[in-house]
Amino acid sequence: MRKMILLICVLALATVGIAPLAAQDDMMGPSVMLAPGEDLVIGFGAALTGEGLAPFGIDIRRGVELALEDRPTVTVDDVEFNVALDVQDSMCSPEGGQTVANRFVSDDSIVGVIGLMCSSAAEAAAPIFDEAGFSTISASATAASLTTSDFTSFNRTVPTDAAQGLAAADIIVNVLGATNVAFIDDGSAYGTGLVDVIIDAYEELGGTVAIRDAVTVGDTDFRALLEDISATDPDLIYFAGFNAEGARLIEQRFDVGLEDVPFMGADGIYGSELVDLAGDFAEGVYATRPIPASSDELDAFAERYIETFGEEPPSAFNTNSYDATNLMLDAIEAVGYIDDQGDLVIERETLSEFIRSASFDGLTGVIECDGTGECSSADIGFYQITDGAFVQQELEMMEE
Amino acid sequence: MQETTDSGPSGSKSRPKRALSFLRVQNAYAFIGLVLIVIFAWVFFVIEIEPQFYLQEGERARYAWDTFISQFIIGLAQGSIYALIALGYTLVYGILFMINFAHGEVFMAGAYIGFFAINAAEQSGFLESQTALAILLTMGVAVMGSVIVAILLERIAYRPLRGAPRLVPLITAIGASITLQQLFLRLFGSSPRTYPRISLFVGQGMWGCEPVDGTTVCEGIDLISKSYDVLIFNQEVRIRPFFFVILFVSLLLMSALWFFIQRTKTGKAMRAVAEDKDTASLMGINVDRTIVITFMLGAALAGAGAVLFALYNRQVTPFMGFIPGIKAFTAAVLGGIGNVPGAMFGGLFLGVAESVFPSALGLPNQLKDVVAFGLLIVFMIFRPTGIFGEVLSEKKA
Amino acid sequence: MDQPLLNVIDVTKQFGGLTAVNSIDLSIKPGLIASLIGPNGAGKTTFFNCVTGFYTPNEGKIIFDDRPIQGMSTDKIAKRGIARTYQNIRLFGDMTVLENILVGMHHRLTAGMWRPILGLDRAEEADAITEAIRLLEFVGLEGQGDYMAANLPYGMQRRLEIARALASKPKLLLLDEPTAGMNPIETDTMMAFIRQLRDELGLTIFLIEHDMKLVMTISDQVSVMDYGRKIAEGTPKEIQNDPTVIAAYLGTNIEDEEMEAEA
Amino acid sequence: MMNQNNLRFGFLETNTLRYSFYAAIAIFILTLTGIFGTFAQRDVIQDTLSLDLVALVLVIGVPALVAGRSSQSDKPVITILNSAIAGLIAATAVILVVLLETIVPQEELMFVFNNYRPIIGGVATLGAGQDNLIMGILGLLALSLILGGIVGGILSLPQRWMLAILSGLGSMVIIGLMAGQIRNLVTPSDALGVVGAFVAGYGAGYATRTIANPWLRRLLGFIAGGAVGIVFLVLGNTGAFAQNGALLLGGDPSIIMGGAVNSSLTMIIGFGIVGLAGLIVTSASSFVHNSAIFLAVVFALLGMLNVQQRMTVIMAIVTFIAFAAATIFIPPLGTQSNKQYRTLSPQQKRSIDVITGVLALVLALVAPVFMGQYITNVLDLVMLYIIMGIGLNVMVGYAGLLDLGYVASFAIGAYTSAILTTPSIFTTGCIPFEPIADARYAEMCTGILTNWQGVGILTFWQAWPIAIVVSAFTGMALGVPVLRLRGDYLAIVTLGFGEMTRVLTRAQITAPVLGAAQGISPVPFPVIDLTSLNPDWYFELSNASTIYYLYIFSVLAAALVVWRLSGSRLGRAWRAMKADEDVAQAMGVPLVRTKLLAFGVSSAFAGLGGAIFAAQLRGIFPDSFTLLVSINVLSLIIIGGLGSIPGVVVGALMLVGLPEVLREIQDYRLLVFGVLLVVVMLLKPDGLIPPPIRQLSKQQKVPQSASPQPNTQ
Repeated sequence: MRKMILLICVLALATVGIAPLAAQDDMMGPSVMLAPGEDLVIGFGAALTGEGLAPFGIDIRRGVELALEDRPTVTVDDVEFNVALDVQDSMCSPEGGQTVANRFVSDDSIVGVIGLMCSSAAEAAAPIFDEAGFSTISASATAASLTTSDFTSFNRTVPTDAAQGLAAADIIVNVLGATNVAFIDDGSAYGTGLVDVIIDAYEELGGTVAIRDAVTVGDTDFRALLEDISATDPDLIYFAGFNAEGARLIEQRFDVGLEDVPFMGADGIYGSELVDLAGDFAEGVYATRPIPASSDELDAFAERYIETFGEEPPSAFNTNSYDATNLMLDAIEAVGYIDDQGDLVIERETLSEFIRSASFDGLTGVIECDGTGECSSADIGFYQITDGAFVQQELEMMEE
Repeated sequence: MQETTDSGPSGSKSRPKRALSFLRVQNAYAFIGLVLIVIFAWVFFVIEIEPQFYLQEGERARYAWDTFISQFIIGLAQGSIYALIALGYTLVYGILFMINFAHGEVFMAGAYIGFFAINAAEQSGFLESQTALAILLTMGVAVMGSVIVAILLERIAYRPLRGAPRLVPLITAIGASITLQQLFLRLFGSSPRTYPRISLFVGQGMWGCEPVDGTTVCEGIDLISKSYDVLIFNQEVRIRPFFFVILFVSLLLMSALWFFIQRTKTGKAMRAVAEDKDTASLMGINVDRTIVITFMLGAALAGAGAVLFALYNRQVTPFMGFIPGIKAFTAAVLGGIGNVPGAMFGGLFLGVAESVFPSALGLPNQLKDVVAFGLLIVFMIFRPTGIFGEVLSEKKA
Repeated sequence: MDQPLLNVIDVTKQFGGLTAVNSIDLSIKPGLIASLIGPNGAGKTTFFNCVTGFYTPNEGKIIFDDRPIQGMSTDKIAKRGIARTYQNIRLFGDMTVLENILVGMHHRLTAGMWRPILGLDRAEEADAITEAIRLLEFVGLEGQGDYMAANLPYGMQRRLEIARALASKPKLLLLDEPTAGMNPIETDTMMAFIRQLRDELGLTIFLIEHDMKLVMTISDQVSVMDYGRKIAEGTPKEIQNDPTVIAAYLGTNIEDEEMEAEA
Repeated sequence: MMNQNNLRFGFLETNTLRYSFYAAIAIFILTLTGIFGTFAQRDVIQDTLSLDLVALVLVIGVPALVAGRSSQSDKPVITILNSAIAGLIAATAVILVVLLETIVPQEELMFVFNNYRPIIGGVATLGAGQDNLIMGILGLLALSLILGGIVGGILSLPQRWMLAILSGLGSMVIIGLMAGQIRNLVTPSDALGVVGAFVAGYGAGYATRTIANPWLRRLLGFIAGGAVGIVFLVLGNTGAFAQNGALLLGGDPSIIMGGAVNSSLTMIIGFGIVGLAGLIVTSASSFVHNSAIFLAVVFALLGMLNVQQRMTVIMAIVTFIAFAAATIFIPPLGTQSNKQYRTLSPQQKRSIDVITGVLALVLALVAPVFMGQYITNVLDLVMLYIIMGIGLNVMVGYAGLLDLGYVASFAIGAYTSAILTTPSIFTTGCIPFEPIADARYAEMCTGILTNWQGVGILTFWQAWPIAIVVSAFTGMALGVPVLRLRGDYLAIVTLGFGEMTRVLTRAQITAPVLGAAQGISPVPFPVIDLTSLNPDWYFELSNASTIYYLYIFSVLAAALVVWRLSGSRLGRAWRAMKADEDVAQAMGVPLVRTKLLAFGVSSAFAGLGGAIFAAQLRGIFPDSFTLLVSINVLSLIIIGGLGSIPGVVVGALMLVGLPEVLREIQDYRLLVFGVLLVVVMLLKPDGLIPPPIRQLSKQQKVPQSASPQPNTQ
């Protein structure tokens, strides 16, 4: 026993002695240095395997790939550097996010990171990126808390849920005229967060919540839930979640007599995948997405997407990630310089500062970063599925 | 086996002896009856009595008979599919005492292979011209697919471990389950595949006549895709005939299985192997073959269930087997694992419970799994070996 | 010596409609070797199970050491001083021989959860192991302590099971067919061993046995069961001449008997 | 290998046909998953060897290997021929896909096989396109024959040579894939210094064999290492290790030389300890000896990688040679050291064991300095699973109670600690209330923010034990209703607990306390505040490298506690209960108490891990608490060997660490993981390291009584 205590004391002392060693692990300097001819590596983290969300992750990756196709190199002071992508599966879990973040920060040749995809992963990863002075630009992590928690590394080219939620509430009450709405989320951080925001705004606008419930991701039979909803006679069903569950809800509505009740969702169900899954049942479904207006550039981009990957984009996030990549590359070109030895130097801090105040015309509208990491304009587009495709709707407010 | 009374405490106090099995089934039915009575009493209370305390004049209660009836029928349909899968768990457990964790993936494989079959039928126009036949063929192909996967599974992952510690096959099963999921994901992609929307009209001229443009059109009833408003017990309820098709087909398949186990020679061999593998092999029964047949039977039911499931819910993904698999396993245990009628009843009960109870208890539907597993735990406390107990074999787990 | 150590009064055990043990009275005085015999299926093991607490009798009393024990759980009864072996050997197969014996000492040791964690159970463990090794020597298993129990030969497993029972320092030892499956030489050794148990350790022994030679040689008292009832009791001599016993055996399955003896 | 019914026709064995047929089916399917397309972009050796080529080689080589191994012939020619045939059959599967691609229209093929990308023109046809497809196919066939033959040839070599080649190739691929992660771990100067000191110590060990006094020898080893340290110190002071210094070009400023430890005395002592380690292993068991030397080899290679920065051809060759040579030459040395170890007296053995243990511990404590955030983070997760595995082992491995809902206890520990340490949770359900929003985490966890509105907010150190106790007691409480259940019924009920946890943590009705899907965030990180002792002693355990220490102490404590328990009266009762519940009870083991203790102890470890996990993530989200956690923990203890503590470590490394290594094969990660799970269980049904048999009678001093005397009870 005495030996044990002694051992513990020795170990404790040893740790106390070593801890500063480990704490001073900021080996990786605040800058990236690249010799001529080396690749400039950008990290990418999204959910690429696993259930349900992988199509989104792949879609986001494709946006990045298209951006890199446009700009395979960056040029700093007339020296060209190839851009390479380090793709990592961050899954949709906090520990997945943290692992990938640690992986990126421990490879000090990685200049910046596009991602992470899911809010929960991004939130767990942000402190690690902060500590290493990294800059990340997410194309899909929309949780409101990400830009209100003083993270220095986090930026996004997609509007916060708060913006989309406010817009959605406004559309529900003032455009669709619904005042007795059933809200469903998918139990994810995205879904519940969005519904939380909408309900607050919606109740303020005078609406009543008919029922609030959630589905389980991966579950298939939602008819019992829809029966409960049907008993409340809602004017509208609002769903915050993703395609697979959205399509099932849309379709199973018909089995419980809710086919005449309009169905509305957010960017999680915007995209061709929903129409593929739900087919004719999806006719008339509403959705919002964080892109204010369809433009020629957007159409051309969509065409190019189909040409390259052989299918319609399953979601809208590829455009956001296209913008995110361009923002990152712009920033690198702007802050990078060639030092006396001919190496490219990118100081992380100036990179971060640049991104946080960047502003340019992107595919999804004006990208203007406000200093908290919020880069997307908060304008929201409103769409309805007509003849098997999402068609933008004019926002005709009923009153005002 | 009369000897059991004298062969030492090979069972335990909590495990009644064989001599009682007759009585025990009686008890099981009594138990089910009791449970049903409690449930109906509660539903009656919630719908008829409770609202009188708070409902204003002219207001409609949220939870009424029509909701209950609809949810009950929906639950039966869902439960039938659970039961079909549960039978696979139960058959394998009854013989090998192992949880075939990959059975959900066998189900998934059937749905995928069925998808390609029905897709081909749709492309060739066969589906439209001979709908019923095409669906039957699809089912056949799906069953074959499931069976092949199950045979491979048994061959590769389980058979070499016949003598290994009990938990080892459980881990290979988990490994096989992950492998199959990922293999299908890599092969067929992560986006869900969707079964076509099929209409199969029956009873032209008998039901389903509608006045269209002044003339009466009798297209009959669409057994698969459409739903109809029907009066049941004076309640207007939306019914999709396919609910009953699922129930009916499942019951048919389960009876066929029951007949197979009870009456055929192979079925008797299965029961003998379940009772005692060594003795069975001494009696000239080919144990390996019997075990393979058991796997095939379970897989066939899962394959058929998968097509029903896919016609019903349409989406097919590599991960679709996981949740139904867990639920079916729960159902099998609820009924008494290793027990065929138990799995049937357990599946139906779990389906109905999931569907009805959250609303009846006034809880959000989100908590349906909590309700389902809560019930399971309560049942397990009262009946530690499931509602029907273990009948396929008397051996200790 | 007058007070019986075990006193069973009118014990009945039913399984549903089947009465396995039908109002048995039996008492054993300390220091005796008592036997229970009867045809297969007579309810002998069920009776053992009632005494050791595996079954709760439907009726009747079981008094051990002046206190009623019926309905108590088996671990409490074990604590009172009854230990047993099983017809089909039931060792803890994937534990070593020594560990099996140490489990037998369970209720005599005192360490709970905290003392081992803090390393304060060393002295107790050392004593227990020393005692267990002595016990092994006593039953003739010296040097086998670190083998897996399941890997021992059959005869040694029997002895280990007895050693495990002895480890709990019982007052009454119940042996369920201790010579089942043994050849005549092994049976003789076992017989001597049982006697040694009583003589050297002063135990009271109650055994079920089919081997009549053994029963008649070492028993002080023999009880006979048939169809759940006790049909006779007495010294070996008395039993050998009892007409009901002879009828029971001849009338039922004397063949089994002979086979048993030959085995 | 399995050898049932292996007949031979001419030179061809049926096993060869059997295995290569299975392999061909697997390869056919694998090719259809688009494996060659996916791997085409990934380089193992820069600009020389891409991953799809490695995949092709594996696809042909593994069947050849299996076929060659199963061949019973001792004639090398036959082995070689069989391997070649197996390789040929395997290649046929790839060619079938090529043919399929030419027959079936591409969009139809891709409709069914979503991830399939055309392989013609890729590595599978050796670069040949549609025009000279025949040549490509023939080339592949020829290649497969040759490759199979080579594999067969390697198999026919003496075992040690064969192992050497395989380990050389394997480590080359692994280091090549991980180059980006590990290239900055060790600088060349550090590597040179440390390996130099080690070698000096090792040499001293051999030189001083004749000296009898062990402590004198150890001192000499220490001095030898220290001398190397002094040399390097002098060199360092003359600027040899400056960034572009003369000794080795291109290295970063080193950790040891120019980094954190500036005191020359500390550095000399450090090198001395390395020298001591080098000396100790010359007379340690072969396991210790071999692993130490392999570690040194890896260290040297890392130093070289730091210079090269990529897996260049030279680096690949050096890696191959280093590992091959190590595999050939180290084991004989190990045998020698083992021999020496055997001849020592028990006391000396013990002292060597103790020193090895302490050195290993020191190594583990220093490791995060070298490993970088990523690897440390992976190790953190591995250790988390080790803690949970040790805990679950109590339940499953010892007490035989199958638990599929272990995640429930884990979640309870994590949430308890998160709730107790986070101020925001009691109010608005996770949005930090205003007065605290600006406060720094450190202030929160040093307890400044106590008694906010009557609710005490605790530091991590206060919340930790509470979390453990809460977990233990809820574990016991959940155990009460299921006491009567056995085996798989218990499994399903516990699975139910796990699933209920999953639903309840994200349900709306629990949102005010648990935060639903948004979880609880931010959870403050632990702070060790010893400023009262020394103003500099203020440590924030805020990143992977620092939280590592929390984990490693927990692992050691958990292992110690469970090791002690398993050999105690309680542990024996658990194992007896597992073997036969009824008999155990009849031997006086009180079942209820024993079972509940198993539930409690087991849950306590999950709670312990959960609390650290919450602090590590700095937030708790329901996504972390899925059935997969329970399954993973259960799998790792079974793969490692039920009831074995080293088994848990190996199992956790394999099940948690390996998927991270497999990250490099991206989309195939989980597929390989699943296959490995099956394969390991098939090859080692008792686990990788089955629990040891406790040699109680040896550990006991010889019984006092020499003569067998009757038991005087």
